[in-house]
Parts: sequence; structure tokens; C-alpha cells
Amino acid sequence: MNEEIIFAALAALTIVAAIVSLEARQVVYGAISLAFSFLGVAGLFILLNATFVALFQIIVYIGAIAVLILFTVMLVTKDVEAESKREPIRPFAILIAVALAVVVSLVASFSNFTNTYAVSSNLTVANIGALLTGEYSFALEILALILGASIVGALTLAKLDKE
Amino acid sequence: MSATQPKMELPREEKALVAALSSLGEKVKLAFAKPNRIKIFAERNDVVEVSRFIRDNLHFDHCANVTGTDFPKDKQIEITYHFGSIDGEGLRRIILSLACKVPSADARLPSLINEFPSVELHERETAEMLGVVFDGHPNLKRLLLPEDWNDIPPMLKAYRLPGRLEGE
Amino acid sequence: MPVGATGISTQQVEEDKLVVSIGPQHPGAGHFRFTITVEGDMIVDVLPDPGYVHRGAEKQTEYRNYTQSIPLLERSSLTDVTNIIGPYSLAAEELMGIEIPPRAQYLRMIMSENQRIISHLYWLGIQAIFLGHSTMFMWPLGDRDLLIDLGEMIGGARITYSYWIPGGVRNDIPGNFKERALKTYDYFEKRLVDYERIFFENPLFLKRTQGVGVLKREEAIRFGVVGPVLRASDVKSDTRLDEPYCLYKDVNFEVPVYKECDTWARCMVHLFEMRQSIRIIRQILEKIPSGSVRVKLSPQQRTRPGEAYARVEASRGAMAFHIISDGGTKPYRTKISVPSFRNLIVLKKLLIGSHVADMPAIYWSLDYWPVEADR
Amino acid sequence: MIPLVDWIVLSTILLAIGIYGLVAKGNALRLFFAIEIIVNAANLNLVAFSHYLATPNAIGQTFALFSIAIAAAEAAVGLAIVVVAFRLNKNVDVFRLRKLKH
Amino acid sequence: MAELTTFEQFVKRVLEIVFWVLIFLPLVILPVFYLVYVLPVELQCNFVLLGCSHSIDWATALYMFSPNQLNPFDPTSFISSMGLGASSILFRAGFFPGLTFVAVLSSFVIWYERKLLAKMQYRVGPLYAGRVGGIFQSFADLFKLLFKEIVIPAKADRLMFLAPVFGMMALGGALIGIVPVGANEFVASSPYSLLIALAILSFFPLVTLIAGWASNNKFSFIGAIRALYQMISYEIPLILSVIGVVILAGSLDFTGIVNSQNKIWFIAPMILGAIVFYITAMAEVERIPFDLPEADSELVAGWLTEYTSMVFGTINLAIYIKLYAMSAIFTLLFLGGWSGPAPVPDFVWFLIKTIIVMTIFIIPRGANPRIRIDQLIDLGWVWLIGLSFLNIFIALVLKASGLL
Amino acid sequence: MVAQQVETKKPGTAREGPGLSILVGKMKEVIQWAIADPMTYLANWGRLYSLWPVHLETACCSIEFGAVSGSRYDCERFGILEAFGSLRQCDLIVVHGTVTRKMAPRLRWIYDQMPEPKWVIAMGACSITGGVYFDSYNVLPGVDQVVPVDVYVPGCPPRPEELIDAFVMLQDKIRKSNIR
Amino acid sequence: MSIVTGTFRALAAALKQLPKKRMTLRYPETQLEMPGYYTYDPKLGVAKPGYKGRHILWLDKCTGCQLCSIACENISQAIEMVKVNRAQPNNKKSIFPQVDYAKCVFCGFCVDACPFYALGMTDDFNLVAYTKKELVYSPEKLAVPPKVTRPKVKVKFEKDVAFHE
Repeated sequence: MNEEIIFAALAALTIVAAIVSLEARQVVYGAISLAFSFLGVAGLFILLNATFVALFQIIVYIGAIAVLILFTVMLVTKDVEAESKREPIRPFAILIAVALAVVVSLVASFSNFTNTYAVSSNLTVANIGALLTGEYSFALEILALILGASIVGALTLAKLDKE
Repeated sequence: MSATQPKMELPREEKALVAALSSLGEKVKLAFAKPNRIKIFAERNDVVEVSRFIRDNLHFDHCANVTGTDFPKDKQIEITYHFGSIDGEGLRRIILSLACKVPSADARLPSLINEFPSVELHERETAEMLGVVFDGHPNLKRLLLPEDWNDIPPMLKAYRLPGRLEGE
Repeated sequence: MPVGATGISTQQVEEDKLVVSIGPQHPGAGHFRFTITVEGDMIVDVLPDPGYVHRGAEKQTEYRNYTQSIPLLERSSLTDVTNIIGPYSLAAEELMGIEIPPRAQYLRMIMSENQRIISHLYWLGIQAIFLGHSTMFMWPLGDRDLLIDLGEMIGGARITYSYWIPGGVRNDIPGNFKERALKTYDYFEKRLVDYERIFFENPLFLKRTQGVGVLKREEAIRFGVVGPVLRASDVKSDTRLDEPYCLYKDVNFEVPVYKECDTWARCMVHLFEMRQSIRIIRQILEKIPSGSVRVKLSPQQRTRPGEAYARVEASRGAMAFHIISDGGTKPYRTKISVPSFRNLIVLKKLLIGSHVADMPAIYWSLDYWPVEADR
Repeated sequence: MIPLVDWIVLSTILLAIGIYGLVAKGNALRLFFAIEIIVNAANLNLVAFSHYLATPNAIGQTFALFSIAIAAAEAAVGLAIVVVAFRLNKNVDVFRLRKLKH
Repeated sequence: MAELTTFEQFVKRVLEIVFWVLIFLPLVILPVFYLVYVLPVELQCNFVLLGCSHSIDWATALYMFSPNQLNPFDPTSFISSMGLGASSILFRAGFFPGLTFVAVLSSFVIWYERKLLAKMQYRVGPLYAGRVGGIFQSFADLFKLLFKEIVIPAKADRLMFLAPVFGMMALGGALIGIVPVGANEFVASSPYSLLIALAILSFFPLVTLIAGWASNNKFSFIGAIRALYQMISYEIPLILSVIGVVILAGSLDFTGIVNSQNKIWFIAPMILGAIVFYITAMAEVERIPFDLPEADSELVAGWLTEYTSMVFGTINLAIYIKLYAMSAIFTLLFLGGWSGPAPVPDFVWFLIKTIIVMTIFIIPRGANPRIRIDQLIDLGWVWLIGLSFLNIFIALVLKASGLL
Repeated sequence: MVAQQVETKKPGTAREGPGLSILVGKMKEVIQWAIADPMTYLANWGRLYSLWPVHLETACCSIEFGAVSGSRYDCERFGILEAFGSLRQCDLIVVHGTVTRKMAPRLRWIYDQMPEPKWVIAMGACSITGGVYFDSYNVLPGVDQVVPVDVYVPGCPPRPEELIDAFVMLQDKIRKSNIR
Repeated sequence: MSIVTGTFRALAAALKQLPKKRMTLRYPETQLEMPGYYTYDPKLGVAKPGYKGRHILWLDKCTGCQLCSIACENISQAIEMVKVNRAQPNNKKSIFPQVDYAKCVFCGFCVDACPFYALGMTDDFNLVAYTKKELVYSPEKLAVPPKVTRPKVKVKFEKDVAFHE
């Protein structure tokens, strides 16, 4: 029973914060709301017995990405931004989104997915570490390369206006 | 070149300076020359030229002070530049004053900022304290007085201190 | 929209800048205001705005006779009272045509040098707190009080002694002065070693000051800076050497010169000068002659008409008075040439292109004391 | 016991919100938010499926970690682009960013 | 402030009171409730403490006078039904290893810091507040700030301006919640507790940035940006310096890490990691020489410039709680946690060690000037990350060779 | 804070009936004794040992303020921190000497920006009456024209002991004050 | 490496202070020993060193010549001559100086101006007041020599420690 309540609360937090992040008038509020959405997802990960992923989500998403976003927003937004001229598209977009959500949800609910899970002991950090260094070590190296490349790219972009 | 007679024997450097200054001829009038202090007068049209001469030929490389004095009896304001020297041989003890008298009604003077960049703030101060306009100064804005100052410049003799209006 | 060669319009670059006003209520400015324009972490423009302490002392002297001006002029440079009265007294004596006795000369030198240490210690404390070093703020300000005690023994006040006056000094030193002074200076020299350990040799201090705010020799001369700033820019110039007043010819001392021309050099000059001042006072205490200390002057002492320009080496540099007299009991015009005002001109030059974090260090390394500069 | 369908529905809703944002918004930062929401939805699915496997293993979680790390890289580059775009055009509305090059 | 003339002022004042009650509920009201009401009853009912079943304090008397055990007003049934005992989560979070205890400890640490600094500067420091050596100085500051007017700048974003107060306090509470003080004295524990602590630490830049931005002041904003640079670039060496310990201990749990130090404290093999952790922790809590975000000679008070009264005080308290938490984590990771000779309770050993570590955190303030931001970034990215990698290699070598 | 509302109702305003007024009076007394007095005591106790001065240097007396915060006269004994960064957290302005006409509006501005309660110490003859600058064209004859002054410290500049005396006298004033 | 040693040397210099005696003067309890009164000898034309604090007026010597007031006139206008009901043979108008310490700058030139040994300056500095009016010291008040109730302490030097005892 408790699990369901927590799930509902976290899901509500995630969804509402996600909507607010897109719809808040000030982008700064949107960015902060996005951080709450990330936090909700992290809570959902804990509910899914993936604590390590949840903590990683917090450290990376909130400690780095949300802060970076917020910083960019504060740097970029001078006054209240002039909203885009795409207002007519909005109802259309809402329609698409709702249709997508409804259709996929219906499909998912009619399919026979399992509703039970086994509490397993091989979901620990050690297992993740074994996978990362063993089976997916090549992916890990590629990932390191991607991260390095992204840092180089970001630095290049930041240096662009200095010249 | 009419010089007041120095009372004591001048040291060597001062003598050399006086001699060098006399080469400018009528443009420069020697006010006094005593040990360590020499004062000369110049007309306002010649100030820039004389100061250039002082800088280039006499090796006075900076301006230590700019001051102005109001002489209401003569209706003149005397602007005095005090030049000092660091690199000149034996000149560090000497202060060379270049004075220029301008009429109070038309208190204008060419700025020496191109010759001696160190006069920038001194000239600004003199300008606001005495109402002298330094032509060619890039930034003659208010420096020390409050922003809402709307009296005559305070260093003029016509300006009486508010606490002393009823006479001394 | 004007577009520069790099494809970025100049107008847009303007908008990335942040204009910050420092002062007058700011821990890093004091009674002074300057507006800096910041781009990233770099200062691109500086707009000094002095005048918050402009009190018009020069005009006021025209209403006071030569003795009465002394308490007034002292307040123009409260950290350095003896040395601001020095050139005034010298100029007034030149106009009055009097000679003062040698004991008075030596007493003047004692006061002057003691005051120099006091002023440097105040400078040191503020420089340290500007760099974030609270201990080095407390130590000099504590030890400074001991030196102030010495001044108090002679001058009768903590700071405003009104000790040098035209015609000599006001009073002789008390009998136990020498013993107390030597004790204090012995203690103080030991403290200076501690100061070096904790501050002047601290690697963080070196990192913060070395290569920061470089003022080249040619520029220093051209802009007419004086005092420790000039000496830190590799110029061996000191009024005590160049144009010895009092009896500075009779004492041995060295003048520090540093080739680095940066903030570090300006800091080291101060440290060096404190040691030299102690050395001078020790010599004077050994050789001071007995005799009278004051030439009796009438309160309404008249002067010769004419003008006098006298200067001494104050703790911040050459302090000069230009007095024009019309023969009366009061000066016709007094102009004070203060070192702070002369050094202000390089503030802009040094700050542009430096980090925001270096701003307080550079600012205070010029030893810019707004009260003195504004007069 | 929460059924797996609930997780899928939740992540679908998040995905829909993200797609709505991508379609409706013009502000580059909002687009960025939308992308992050979509990435989160995907991560949620990965971890949820890994949790509900008949014989659970950590592969889903590992993939989620990869995804998060790549999102960090993407954030760094993307936000740098936004900042540069702002410097060039004074706003971050993607529909006014006509030219990519001056 | 002096007079209440309008209804608006009255409402404002009531809201103010509600605000402070909310803030100080865990700090003041809960402990008072515990001390006066719950603890004696709890001790009486659930424990046999030194065999004193005939305790004579007033709560016991009250209990003895209650005629019926099923009385709904009966404290015992109330407490047991609410789960409020001395071992309950509420007690732990609100009182003993939790917020109140750390708040009181940090207020004394503030006093201790001021006295220590004063001693280094051969002066006295706080003296007159409180009878002995100004020991209640920080409480005087507290009461002063508590009764001071709250000024919210006109151009500031009100919600975001006040949010950091709750944010910092919540983060401080969460941080000390995960840090144990003894083998059994903790608020919460988890097999990932070290990672949780690091995750909570990563929230702080966000709150700082919001605070700096919402003040709508240039100094605040520059200070916040500096704080951001500093915290983000020092989080990486912080995490890396911990990895060595994790490798040696084979556990992400503080209890596990402490238990694995029974042979040797990790400061001996992991000296490099300890140094890196020490420096980064000092930067994380913005202490001199790393107090750039609050550099008062350049940035007035940094990101705290616009904060007044207890809004400022609470944030400051949270920063000191963070200082406590960092030194506690240092103790746990490198100094063997609560291990020590037996007769003294374990949390006393832990506190002694923690206070020594805090002293080591405080001392550099007396001897160093502030570092500059570019030097700080250089130090972080070049030296500290390099050293922490070296530390990881040392840990790997030690682990592989089976020495530890 | 609660006591605030009690105090504002002036005694004697409630005159519905003799019994009620006595009751109200008793209640007030009890509230005064139980809440208002301890609160006032606590607030004043906190304030008098925690006076943080604004870093406002108006003129040369600031060097004596430096001496007060220095090692020998250590004003931190009284809970007075040496110049604190932001004026938003400060309660005390020590006017360090001369206030010029250019500085006066700033002084008032700073005073207005500070949160209540706040106190002002006028340090030095210049800030009390103008001192030696009594006839200057740019000096304010006393800061009490601009901000309300609580304690006057004569001297030019005052000794640090005098400033400490002023702090002690200000503490006395706060101890007896009734501001909430 | 010099960075490390330098840091440790700085730390050691700070920690070296811990066992030493503190310098702080406990002012409200004790007070520094001051130099004596500042007086002026008109015959020699030289003053006697001493502290320039609050004035002291020897009423029996004052002749009401106003020289102190004239001396102060252009300094800070702090001295005013007021009438006092007091028979004084050498002071016919019975006017005495009254000092306004709100204006006084403690320069001591009024003492230098007095030719009758009537004015001096004491080492009293406790002049702080709540109002400006309290700062005006009448001649009677000036005539009272100051009383010091606090114990006086001296600065002592021991090797590299200075403290007050």
C-alpha cells in the first residue's frame, strides 16, 4: 500500500514539475522545476530498487546538469523573454502529446506485461561495476571519449567569442 | 630676460638650467632662482612650447603639482606647474615652477596633458577649484566637489567661506 | 549594427559587461568610490570618483594664521600627521626666515620616522584584510598601538600630536623616552620576523601579489608617482636622499628599490622602510644633542611676501606644500601636493586588465588614502 | 506491488510532455528541457524493465548510467551552443536563429 | 517595527511568527518537547536506566497519578502510538544525532572558532556575552538576528529569495541525517550512505545559485557564480579522493568503512586522499583561504549580501552544519570513526575526533590570505585531481597486493 | 513579538465594565510578566552583545576604529565584529568623522537601507559639530542633521577607550530600551 | 616544495601565538597608564610633555584675558568665555573659559596661549555622552581634577610578547 502511495506522489511530482518546467512564465522557475522533476525520477529509481542509479541521477542531473542549465538561464535571460510566435501550434501540440500518451498507454495496458518482480540480490553496485568493467568496458571507453570530446567542444564554443 | 638677483651663489645645476632657459629668449621670464627652486613665467600661448622644452631639453620628466592662485587686485589667476625630475643628472632636488598668468575674465589655458600625462587629475582639480578651463584636456569633469555644487569655484578670493561671511 | 572582423558586433560585446560600483559603503573601498566594468573576471574600465572627504582645508588656511592652521592640516592625513605638518612648517619657516635648533630637528626626525612606521603598519593591516588575511590585520594594528604610545609620550595625543610647528617642536621628550623606545623597537623588530613568516613569505600571498599590477619604471616616472610606489618601480628616489631636510644627512639609512614593479614589490618596500625607520631612530637616540627645541614666535608672526615650496618624504611619498604669502599673518594661498592624489592617476592604469579579485590588493598597494587625497 | 504498466504509462506521459515541448516551444532552453525530460522517460523505462525481468540483472541499470553520462555530455555542448547563439543573436528563440553562420 | 498600526502590519507580523515557528520547529520546539515531556516518560516506561524504577521527576508522578492506562491523554500510550520514543526517527532526526544537537554544537564551534582566532591574533575574542569567556556569543547573535527586521529587496524575487533558507536548512539536516555519530547513533543508514552524502552535497550549488540570483544584486550574483565554479570544480576531486577509501573498505556504507578500519586508520595509507579531501572540503564550505564567494573586500558579502536577520542567520547556521558534516565525514573515512578505547561511549570518541578535525579546518583561516579564482580552479583541476588519481592507484596497488 | 500586540493597546482604553477591565488588566499583567518581559530581555540581551557595525568610513577617524578592532582594544569582546561586509546584516553605524556634503546623502541612504533596529554613534568632533571644519564649505555641521544619533564620542579622533565607553553606553541604552 | 614549507611556516607562526600571553587591554576594567598633564611654561616658551585630554582650569590663576578663546577662535571655536559668580581679585570681569567638547580637537594651543599657568590638559578622556549638551563643560566643571577609579596598567615587554599588567 505504502509503495503505491509513494509511487503516486513521485509520479505526480515528476509530471507536474515537468509540465511546469515547460510552461512557467519565467525560464528560471522552469529550470528549478526541471530540477524537481529530476529529483522525482531519482525517487522513482529508488522505488525500482536501483539506488545507485538514483544517486548517480542526483549527482549528475541535479549537481551538474540542472546547475548548468540554471546558470545558462541566468546568463542568457536578461528580462522577461519574448515568447515565440508559435502560439497557434500549441493546441495542436497538446493534441499530439495527449494522443501519443493515450495510445501508448492503451497499447501497454492491453499487452500482457508481467506485474510481479523478483527481489534479487544481483542488483548491487558490484554487479553494475562488473558489467561496466567486463561486458561493457568498450562502451565505457567510448563514453569516456564522448565526454572528453564534449568538454573539448564546449570549450571551443566558449572560446569562440573571445577572439 | 630680467631676473631678480639671487642672494647667494647658485649651485652648478641651477646655473645651467637658468642658462638653458635663457636660450628661449623673450618667451620665458625668470621670476626667481634660488638653490633647489627656480620659477619662470610664460605667456599662455607659449606654455606648451616652454613645457616641451623643459621636458625634452632640461630633462624634467614629470609634473608634481599644479596650483592656481587668484589675484583679484590684478584680475589675474596665476597657474603654476611644478616640474620634477627623476632621471636628470643632479636634478632630483630641483623643482622648476612654470607659472602662467591668465586674466580672470577669460581663464583659459592650453592643457599640458600631452606633454606631461601626470597633470590629468591636477588640472581637473585646478579647473574646478578656480574655474580655469584647460583647452585640450579630455575629461574636465567634477572631481572633488559634490555633484550639486552650484556656487562659484571655492578657491577664488571672491568666494567667502559660509562660516566666515561676516568678515574675519 | 556594426560588425567587427571576428563576426561579433561590438555593440553586443558591450552588453556582456557588468558595471559594478565599489563604494563608498564597501569593505574594499572606504571613503572612495570607483566604478568598474567587468567582463568575465577581468576589469575593462575604471572610473575613479574621489571627493567624498573633500573638506576644503586649503581654503580654510587662508583664514587662519600660521600656527592655527596646524590642527586643521593634520586632519588632512591622519595616518601621517607629522609628515603632513613637516613641509608646512618648513615652508612657513622659509617664509618667516627662521632657523630651528638641531635638537628640534632631531626630535622632528624621531616623530617623523615613528609616524612612518605607524602609517606603514596601518597600511599593512588593511592590505592584509583586503587579501583576506585577518591575523595580519590584527597583528600590525595591535603593535601599532605600542608605537603610538611612544608618540603619545612625546606628543601628548594618540594621533594628532600637533608636534612639528613653525619654529621647532612644541615640547621636549620626557626622560624615560629612550629606554621605552628601545624596548619597543626591540620587540617590534622581533615581531617583524613573525610578520614575514605569516604574510610576506606566505606562498598564497606571493601568488596573489607577484606579477599583479605591474607599473613599469618609465610609466612610473612619466605619471609622476611618488613614495613606495615609485621605489617599487625600480627608481631609487627618496626626498630624504634627494633634498635632505632636517638632519637626514647625518644619519645612515638605505632606500629600498625593487625591480619587480608589481604589488609584491610595493608590499616589500613598506616592510623594508619600517626596518630602516627603526635604524634611523636608533641612530638619533644615540647622537641627539641637548639644547632648546623651539624658537619663540609671536602668535601673529608675519612673513616675507613671496612663495615657498617645501617637501618632505612622508610615508606615502613626497608631501609638498606650496605657500604663497602676501606678507600678512595668514597665508595667501596654500596648496598641498599630497602623494595619494599623485598616485591616484595610476590606479586606472593598473586596474584595467587585472582580475576582479586583485582589485583590492592593487588598490591598497598604492597606499591611496582618500582622506589625504581629497584634503 | 506496482504493475509494470504503470511505469510504462508514466514514462509515456513524460515522453508526451517532452514531445509537446519540442513541438510547441521556440525557446532553445525550453527545447533543452524537453529533451532532458524525454531522456529521463527513457531511463525510467530502462530501469523499470530491468527490475521486472524474470531473472533480474543490472544491465538495464548500466544502460541507464550510460544514458545519464551521455546526457551530461550533451548538456555541456548544448548549453555552450545556447550561450554562443545568445551572444550572436541576443536571443535564444530558435525560430529567429535563421543563419548558423554569419 | 516598533508600532503595529495597520491590519497589514499585524498580518505580516503573524506570518513572520509562523515562518520562524516553521523554521525552528525542529531546532527548538521538538527538543523542548522531548526534554520536558517525552524523554522522562520514555525512560520510565521503556528502559530500565540504572535500575531507577522509582524515578522522582514530575513526569513520573504524572504518570503514577493517571488512573487508567487506556486514557487517550495518557502520555505513554500517546508516545507509543505516535512512535516518539528516544529511539524513534523523530527523536533522532530532530534531537540527538540530528539537527538540534548539531545546531547547538555548531553554535559553540562558532564561539570556539572566534576564540581560537582571537588567540592566534593575541587578543581575547568574545568575552562579555555569557559569564565565562563569552561562551554564549553565538546565542547573542542568534537572538539579535531573530528579533531583527527582515528586509526583502524590492526588485528581488520574493519566493526564490526565501527558498534558500529552507533549502539550506533542509540540506543541512539531510546531510547530518546520513552521517552516523556512533555504531548505533544515526538518523538513517543505507548501504549507499557515502554516496548519499555526496549526492546531497551536489545540491548546494543549486541553492547558492538561486540565492545569488534572487537577490538581484551584482555582488550576490558574482558571488554565486564564484561559489558555483568553486563547488562544481571541487566536487570532482572530492568524489575521486573518496574512491580510494571505498576501494580499500569495499563498502559504500559509513558503518562498513569504519568497521574496516579496525586494523589501521585509512589516513595512513590514504594520506594523499586525506589531503585532497581536506582541501576540497575546505573549499566546499567556503572557508579561508577558499572563501571567494564571500570575499568581503571585493564582493561585500558575496551571495549573502542581501540577506538580513535570521534569514541570514539560518543560512549561516546551515553552512556551519555543513562544516560539521564535512569534518564528520573526514573522521569517518580517514580517522576510524567512532572507534576508540572502550569505557567511553563511541559517540564521544567520534565527537572528540570531529572537533579536532574542525579545528584543523579552522586554523588556516588565521594564517592565510584568500586565493584567487583562477588559481583556485588551477589547483582543483591540475593538482587535486592528479593527486586523487595517484591516491586511487595507491589504493588499487594496496588492494591487489593484499596488504589491506 | 507577541508582546508587541499587547503593548500597542494602551492601558485604559478598554472601559466596558469594571470587572472586565480588571480582568483585562490582570491578563495584560500576566502576559507582560510571562511573555513580553522575557522576550524583551532576550532581544535586548542579544542585541547588546551582538552589535555589528557597518563598514562605513566617512573620514579619518576610521583609523581609530581600526585600532579598536585591533589586538589591543579588541572590540570583539563586546560582540562587535570588525567591519562587517554587508549593511543588511548590521545594526550599528559608527560615523567615522567628517561627513561632507557629497557623503551626506549616501549616509542617509545607507541608514535607510539597514534593517531595524539600528543605532548610530557619532565619532569625533567633526561628526558632532564639524570640529576644525566648522567653517568649511563642504562639511556638514554635525551628522544629527542627517541621521538620529544615539551616542556622541568627542575627541579628534577619539581614543579607542572612548569608543569602547561609547559601546558600553550604547549597551546600557539598549538594555533599558523597549524596542521590539 | 617551497609552497608546502611556506604554508607550514605560516601556520607555525600563527600557532606559535597560542601559548603566549594576550596583548589585549581589558579596558572597562583596567586602564592604561597615561603620561601626566600637559602644561605650558610661558617663561621658557616650551611645553611640558603630557597627555592632551580634558582641560583643567585653575580658577585662582585665571585672569579672564580671553587669550585661550582667541587662540581657539580660528581652530575650532570651542572655547567661550562665560561669567561665573565668583569673587576673584585678578579676574575683574569674572569671566572664565567654558569648553565645548563637541567642538574641541584637543590640540592644546589654548594651553600654549595661556600666560598665567591657569589652563592645562589632563589625562582624562571619559567624555562620551548621550546628548550634545552634556559635552559643554562649564568653568566649575573644568576646575575639578579628574578621578580615575579603574586600576592602571602598564605595557610590559617580554622577549617577543607585549602585554598589559
